[in-house]
Amino acid sequence: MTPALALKDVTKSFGPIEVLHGIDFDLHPGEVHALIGENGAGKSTMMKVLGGFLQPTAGEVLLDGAPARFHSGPEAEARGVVVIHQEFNLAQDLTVSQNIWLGREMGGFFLDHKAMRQATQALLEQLECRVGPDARVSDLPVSDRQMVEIAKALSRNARVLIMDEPSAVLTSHEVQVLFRQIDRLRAAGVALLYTSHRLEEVDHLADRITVLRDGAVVRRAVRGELTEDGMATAMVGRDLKDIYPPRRTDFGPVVLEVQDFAVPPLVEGIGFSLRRGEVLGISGLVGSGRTELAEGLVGLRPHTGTLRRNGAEVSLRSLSDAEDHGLAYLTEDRKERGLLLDKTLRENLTLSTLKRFGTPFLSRAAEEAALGKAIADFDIRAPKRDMAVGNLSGGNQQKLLLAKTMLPEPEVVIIDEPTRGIDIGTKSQIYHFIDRLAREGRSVIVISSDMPEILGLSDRVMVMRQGRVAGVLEGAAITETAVVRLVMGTSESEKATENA
Amino acid sequence: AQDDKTYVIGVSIPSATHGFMGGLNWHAQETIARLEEVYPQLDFVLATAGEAGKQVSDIEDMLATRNIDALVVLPFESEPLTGPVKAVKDAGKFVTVVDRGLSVEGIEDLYVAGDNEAFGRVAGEYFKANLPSGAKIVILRGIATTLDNERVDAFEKAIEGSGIEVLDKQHGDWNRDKAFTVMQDYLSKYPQIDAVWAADDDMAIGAMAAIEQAGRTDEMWIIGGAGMKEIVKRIMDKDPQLPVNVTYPPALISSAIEMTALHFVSSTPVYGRFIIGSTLITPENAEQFYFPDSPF
Amino acid sequence: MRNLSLSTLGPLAALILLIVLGASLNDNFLSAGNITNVLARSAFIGMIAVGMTFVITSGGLDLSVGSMAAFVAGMVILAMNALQPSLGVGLPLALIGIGVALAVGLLAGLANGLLVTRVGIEPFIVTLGTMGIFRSLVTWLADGGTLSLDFAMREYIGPIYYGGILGISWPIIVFALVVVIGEIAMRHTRFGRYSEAIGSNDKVARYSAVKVERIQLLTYVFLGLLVGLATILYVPRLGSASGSTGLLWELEAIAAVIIGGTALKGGFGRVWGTVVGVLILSLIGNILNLANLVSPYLNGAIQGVIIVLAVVLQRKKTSAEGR
Amino acid sequence: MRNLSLSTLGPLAALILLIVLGASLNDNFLSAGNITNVLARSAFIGMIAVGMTFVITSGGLDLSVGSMAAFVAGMVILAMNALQPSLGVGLPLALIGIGVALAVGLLAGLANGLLVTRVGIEPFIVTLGTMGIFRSLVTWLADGGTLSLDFAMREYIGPIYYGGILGISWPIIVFALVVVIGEIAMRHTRFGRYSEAIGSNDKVARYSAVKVERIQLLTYVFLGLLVGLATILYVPRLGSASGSTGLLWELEAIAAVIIGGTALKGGFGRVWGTVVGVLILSLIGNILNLANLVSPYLNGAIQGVIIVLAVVLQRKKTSAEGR
Ligand SMILES: Nc1ncnc2c1ncn2[C@@H]1O[C@H](COP(=O)(O)OP(=O)(O)OP(=O)(O)O)[C@@H](O)[C@H]1O
Ligand SMILES: Nc1ncnc2c1ncn2[C@@H]1O[C@H](COP(=O)(O)OP(=O)(O)OP(=O)(O)O)[C@@H](O)[C@H]1O
Ligand SMILES: [Mg+2]
Ligand SMILES: [Mg+2]
Repeated sequence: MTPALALKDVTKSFGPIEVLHGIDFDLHPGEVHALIGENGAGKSTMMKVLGGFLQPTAGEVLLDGAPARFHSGPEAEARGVVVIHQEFNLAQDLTVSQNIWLGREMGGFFLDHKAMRQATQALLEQLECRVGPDARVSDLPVSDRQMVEIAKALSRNARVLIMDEPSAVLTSHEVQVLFRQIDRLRAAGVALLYTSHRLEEVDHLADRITVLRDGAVVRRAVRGELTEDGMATAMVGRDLKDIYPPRRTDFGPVVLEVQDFAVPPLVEGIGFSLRRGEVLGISGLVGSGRTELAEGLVGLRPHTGTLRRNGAEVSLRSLSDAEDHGLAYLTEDRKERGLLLDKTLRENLTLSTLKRFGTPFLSRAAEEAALGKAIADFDIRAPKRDMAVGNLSGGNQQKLLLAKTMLPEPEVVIIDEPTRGIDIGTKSQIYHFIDRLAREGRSVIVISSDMPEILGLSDRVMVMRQGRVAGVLEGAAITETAVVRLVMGTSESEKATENA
Repeated sequence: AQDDKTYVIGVSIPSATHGFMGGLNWHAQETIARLEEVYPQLDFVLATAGEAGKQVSDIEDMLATRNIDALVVLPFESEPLTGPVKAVKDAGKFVTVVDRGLSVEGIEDLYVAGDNEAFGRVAGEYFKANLPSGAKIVILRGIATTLDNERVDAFEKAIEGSGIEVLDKQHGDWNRDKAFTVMQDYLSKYPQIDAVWAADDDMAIGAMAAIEQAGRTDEMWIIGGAGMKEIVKRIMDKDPQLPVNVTYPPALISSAIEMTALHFVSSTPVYGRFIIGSTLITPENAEQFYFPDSPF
Repeated sequence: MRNLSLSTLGPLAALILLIVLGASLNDNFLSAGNITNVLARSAFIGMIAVGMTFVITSGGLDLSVGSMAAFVAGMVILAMNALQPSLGVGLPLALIGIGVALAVGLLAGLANGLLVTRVGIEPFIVTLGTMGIFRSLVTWLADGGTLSLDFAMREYIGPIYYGGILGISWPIIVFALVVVIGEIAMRHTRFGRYSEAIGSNDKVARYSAVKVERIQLLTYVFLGLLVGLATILYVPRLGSASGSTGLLWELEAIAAVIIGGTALKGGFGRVWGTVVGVLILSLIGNILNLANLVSPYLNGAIQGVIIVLAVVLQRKKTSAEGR
Repeated sequence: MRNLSLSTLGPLAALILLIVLGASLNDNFLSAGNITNVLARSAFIGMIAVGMTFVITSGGLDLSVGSMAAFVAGMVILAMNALQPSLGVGLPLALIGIGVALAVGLLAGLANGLLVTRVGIEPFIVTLGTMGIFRSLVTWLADGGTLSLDFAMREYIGPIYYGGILGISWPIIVFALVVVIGEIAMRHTRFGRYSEAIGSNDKVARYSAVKVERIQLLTYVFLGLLVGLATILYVPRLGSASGSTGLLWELEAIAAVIIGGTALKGGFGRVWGTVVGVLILSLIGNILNLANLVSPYLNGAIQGVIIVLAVVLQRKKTSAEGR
């Protein structure tokens, strides 16, 4: 059988730096092919080459066995090759429906708004997504944006669908929805290429697996040949053990206490406390208000209620107030709120802590030193130090964002989706880093849609549902079923007991 | 001062931003072309400025790079140009000031000017003589400048005691479009207007178009100013809407340049003040003010 | 409904306030004559502002429209004067004038658009340059003075400005048509949709098979055409063009667009808003002329205050969230 | 090094070309006198453009600077004329003039900044409004004419413009200082870094604990102060202020900033580039005066062409990939 899409000895360089070295690769109709590899291994680059968004420096892209010579993404799309990009690819000012049909509007000379809206509605329903067709994309949470991206790709009726970390910003429920779509497409004979750093997903989905390391294929396998551990080892090139650090036991006094906290319009009546040296996990569905709560806590959103820091009531009106009180927040929205994509690593790293780098004149040397340390601590892989952050691989951007958030050495840090898009090796490093923070006597709130992460890291888990606390679990009570039950709201009676 | 030496005469004038200045620019270029032909020993440098600061720069450049022997300047504004022109004089150059006097007396060798006071007064006297007491008029003023103030003050002084009522005096900025708009609004606002003083012919043209559109052509007449050729033509043709006009000839720049040239090419010393009065153009004398080739 | 949000009602509210103010200051304010005057004089800037809405929405800018209008008017007058001896005063000559206006406008817009899209220069710089070029050319063509249409021809085409049907004058009718077409183009055609998409994120648009350069080019050409159209209505009014024709129209057009709620950074365009913006600006001038409020020297200040206030009315309460 | 990329060298190359052109046209072009003249006259717009660089870099815009300069000059002259009888001509009066200029500039900038940051109106609209307000106020204060400094005082402070040390005149020295301070502020202080961050993405800046509104406010205040400083050097040169003082300076200042390579959309500022931009604009005027190239009516066209060419020189080849 001729592959639907293939790469023959493809090399890709950005300027002097070669990031793909002689890749051979094929993708068949009716299969799900998973591409895995560390951050910066070249997965996104390879997918962009396949999808026509980048031209190979050497080698060929073959479509149905014949040289494809795509000059642009749209050209490839016209021939049935569709890409869901890792970076969001939506126009923020347009509505969901406008984005989905952009470039392929329905109607003759006049646009057929009704048809597009209905088709959008149908697509979103298929994805069990509650977003309205007329919602403006800039008003959507990142997870909904991702669902819109998926809807957009589905609307293209692709022969080849390339998905670059589509699940990174989704919760488990939405991932299930996505999987059903993937199964449907596979059955319909579509060739699917899938990347994810969640290896259990790869294990579940993939008919074949290709492992990339440093821009070269290091392993090819078929279903069942590799375990999750095997994949991790193939990616990282060494054995990975103990992804999650051991639990901590001795906690200090309460450092943060929240009472009757509300962030209008969604979040109300939140109360919890956080002890010194503790990791509090917050779980919940998309739209349950976790991000709003966090942003309210650090003064980024208008809020009401009381907040005590080491017993003293504080009023945080802005993020810099929060920083003065030793709080820090890592946003889930890397691209729109986290990083300046057109600036260098150094400028991004030090932005929120510039005061430490000299008054009145900034010390370039000190900044460079901090960057050097961050690169080492967080294993940031940047081909060049003075490159624009937007050109880093997604995972490395996330690591930089983490480094940036940790630079002020906060006492209490709220991390919203800490390992989004991060490879398994680095994930483990980050978990150990969080553990080290806690052992040093800091307190960490982890908001995560990744269930194993919540289970593996948290000393306590607070579950949110529709803007309220659905329940709090501690110690041995933290089990997947218990969390899921609270998340889905299947047991109202339990809530009362566990909340007490 | 007659020898084989060539002399450079700098001419600095405002740029052609409205009809009158356009005419003045045209006359300046015309005169320069003519004089360069006649007197090979004369070189001219012409610079136009849209703003006082730019004009100061132009004059500095002439002094620094063009080695001028004389400067003919029509100051964009009097005050800002006084210092720089004085610097030219202090450098030993011959200075001719045109139209707008400097704010310090005695700098220039030669002063050639129109008479803004008379420009307003002559028009005002015509209104006084030709309108009954109680007549209602409106005024279209120029750009807010000292010279506009002088004209309007003189006009108002001239009609004093005549019983003529000035309904309104807004700025038309010497601009046809602006004058058209303002006149339209005057016409909406005042049911009776007996005459219009548009202190410039460009504005008169705009105002006339508005009056025509409102169908009130027979109700009022208009006096403009500066002798634009189209207007002079209509006076010649005894247009009842445009009975007379007041001169303020853009050609005065020609006189200034010529007299400055004479200073270098003839032995007659040229010094002093030449005020070119504003006279009334009437159907009888209109012919002598009609220059069909001028753009103005 | 989203379309009836505060930011739509804001400028409308400002407009209504101005109308109430005008009516209370002068009885003739609401007379048919005055309303016709205000609408007709809004028409020039209005048509240009509708075109500008598309340019700005797609992330561009055009500073040259005022001098482009002067240039187009100059070319029309030159062409008509040159052909009048052979063609005589009449419809053919008028049609040629119209043709010249549209053609020159189109070419001028094309020049701007090509410099922006093919050569890749900032629109601000391109149109600052062409602004100087067009204006200079008019001054030069007019020899520093005024280009005037031959009087007979002017009488003939005068009705284009002053005439009309059913008591509504042509500029108003044409303006209304342009607005309707503009609104439909913005809301209901690909051209408008793509303009918004490009202004919002040109990379996304490019990834979605939108021909970014072509659409951007089209916005400039469309604007050029509208400048030509506006000039067709302008020339009969006074029958002349000079270096001072259309002075600062660009600022007025851009201001109208922004007052109407279109974002200067692009991505979001509102043609109706632009119309309201144009009317607000025209009304301010009209009211200042009709009412002897203060020293005329302060007109500019009052105008400034009202512009700012009109926009304050349309702003929502801003918060970290709202941004 | 990235800082020496084509986009830095582009405007420099254009500048050098202009200098070569000037020198070949006129022997006196490179004379000390001419160089001094060009630099000194660049100083006004230059200082304002340095301030504008920060405003634009942080995503703002200020159209009011020209009329603000007129307003500041008017206030300085009024104050000095009022106090001259009691204080006499001398240093104290001159110092008061300087104080008034800086204070009025600062307050004017503060007004712009507060309207933009606290009331949340588009900078374009705010400064379009204040542009009209400042200019009107000057015209009104001058009663439609010109406000003039008493001649005796003018003679006394003349050296501020025409004097200097070591043969370098004061405007040049002050301008050089402003440039150095501006460059350091942009590259080596938090203020500059934050300005770039806000212009690049104000949301990210806010999420990075940057006090976005405060920095934006500061950019307008800084610009206002620089307008005040420029006026201190302007008043001795021209000794007067009227409604037409500083006309279109805003356009020149913005053009200088953009020619210099700062992005109009914000996020990336280059003070050195702005200086090059200002010099390019000054030199174009100077060169046009040096040689009788063509009809003066076409000066504007030549200027336009050179501006566009200067920017073409600095553009890299754009490609779909590079965007
Ligand atoms: N436009 C570009 N210019 C320069 N370097 C680039 C560019 N795009 C990608 N790179 C570099 O190419 C390498 C591969 O990046 P790529 O995005 O393909 O990684 P990835 O495997 O998708 O990683 P991740 O899991 O973090 O998404 C990285 O080192 C990245 O910095
Ligand atoms: N009206 C809005 N305008 C702009 N952004 C919004 C708006 N409403 C929500 N958001 C964004 O959406 C996210 C809020 O997500 P929310 O708190 O509802 O869900 P969550 O529980 O954090 O789930 P997840 O993060 O998985 O989507 C935040 O990034 C927030 O900034
Ligand atoms: Mg990737
Ligand atoms: Mg969230």
